[in-house]
Amino acid sequence: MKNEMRLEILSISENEAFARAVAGAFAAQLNPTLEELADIKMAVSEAVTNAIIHGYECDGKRMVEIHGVIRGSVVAFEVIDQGCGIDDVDQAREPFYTSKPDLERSGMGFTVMETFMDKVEVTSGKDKGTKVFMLKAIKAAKERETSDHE
Amino acid sequence: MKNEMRLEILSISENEAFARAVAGAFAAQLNPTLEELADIKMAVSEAVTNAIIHGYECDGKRMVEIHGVIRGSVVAFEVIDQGCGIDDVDQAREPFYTSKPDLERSGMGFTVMETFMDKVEVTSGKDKGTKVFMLKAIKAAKERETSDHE
Amino acid sequence: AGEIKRFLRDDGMVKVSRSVKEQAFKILAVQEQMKKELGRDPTIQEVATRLEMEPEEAAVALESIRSPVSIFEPVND
Ligand SMILES: Nc1ncnc2c1ncn2[C@@H]1O[C@H](COP(=O)(O)OP(=O)(O)O)[C@@H](O)[C@H]1O
Ligand SMILES: Nc1ncnc2c1ncn2[C@@H]1O[C@H](COP(=O)(O)OP(=O)(O)O)[C@@H](O)[C@H]1O
Ligand SMILES: [Mg+2]
Ligand SMILES: [Mg+2]
Repeated sequence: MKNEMRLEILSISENEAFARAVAGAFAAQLNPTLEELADIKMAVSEAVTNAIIHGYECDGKRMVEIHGVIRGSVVAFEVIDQGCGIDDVDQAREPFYTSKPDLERSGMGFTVMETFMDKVEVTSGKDKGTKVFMLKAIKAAKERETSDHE
Repeated sequence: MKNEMRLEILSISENEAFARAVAGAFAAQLNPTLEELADIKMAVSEAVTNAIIHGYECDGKRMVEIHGVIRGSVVAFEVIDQGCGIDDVDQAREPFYTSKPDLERSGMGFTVMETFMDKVEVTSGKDKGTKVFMLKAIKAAKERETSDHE
Repeated sequence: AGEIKRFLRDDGMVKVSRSVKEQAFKILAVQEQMKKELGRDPTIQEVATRLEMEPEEAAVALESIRSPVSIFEPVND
């Protein structure tokens, strides 16, 4: 299968649930299992939340971009903001690191993405915005059927 | 409430269902009844199907744009393609008119949009693409509660 | 990380297409029930809250039983 979508949403926290639902609907076309779908929704959701909360500091004016691509049995998402950017990406990706401890953030956003997706790439720079690319291979329906009968 | 989204999807028929799901998830933020939700999804779906089938003749290359806006209790969608356009919009909007009788289309797409939405505007011209704007007012949840106690 | 995964994964290998359809039928059942309770059509939020879902998620789930071509029934195989 081959498909593509681009979504832009306003940076308000109400749109986190919307983005999660859209990512789920897009990935559903590959007929994942419930757990795979939950993984994808959770990972995309973390990236979108970061773009809204950190990138744009919830200004409610600028737009977060979400690109979705399906190629064969792989689904990939890119979550892009033109916000404040990340100074030290390696540090940001460390488990429990957060620049906003006051907000009761867990510092586990990137860890969640890395755990639930097969690949996560972060491109960012101070005042240059942030792009998070992630992909996951979905076991094809046919393959699954075969392994069910093993 | 105030919100905004922009979606671009590839013009393949698989994306009709995806667009419908996205429109539904977006409109859900205004807390409609399931019936209002179904109305909106159906109307957006007809416009998207037209863009894919008529506008782009399913080329699977160009993108259909869907803009969603929420202002107060009104949700509006714009479905835009850069395709072949419509020569005679008044004729196209007539019930049962279809330029593709061979495809078993019903010719009722525009009629469905007009029936299920509060307003439908079509801007189009030969080779200039087509823009369909539609809006629907959702009874606010508060109003609904009040009328419970009447 | 393994624990977070395990926690999420009690659902095992249930396919999305089947379970999302089940969700959708539950949504419709709750809608009918609430209609009787309230004497009016419930909103998507009211129904979703009772099922501990997000309204956006519920809206997507309903797609699985309404459309002839469903995002939950892929054409890739
Ligand atoms: N889109 C972004 N724009 C700016 N900074 C970001 C962005 N995403 C992540 N960060 C930075 O990386 C840190 C770690 O992110 P994350 O692991 O999700 O933890 P948390 O969001 O809980 O702080 C954030 O605290 C923030 O400083
Ligand atoms: N986006 C579009 N681009 C080009 N032509 C369109 C578009 N939308 C509608 N039309 C024209 O208007 C006609 C009527 O549309 P509609 O009422 O949806 O009926 P149907 O799609 O069943 O033909 C179509 O047959 C087509 O000729
Ligand atoms: Mg985070
Ligand atoms: Mg039509």
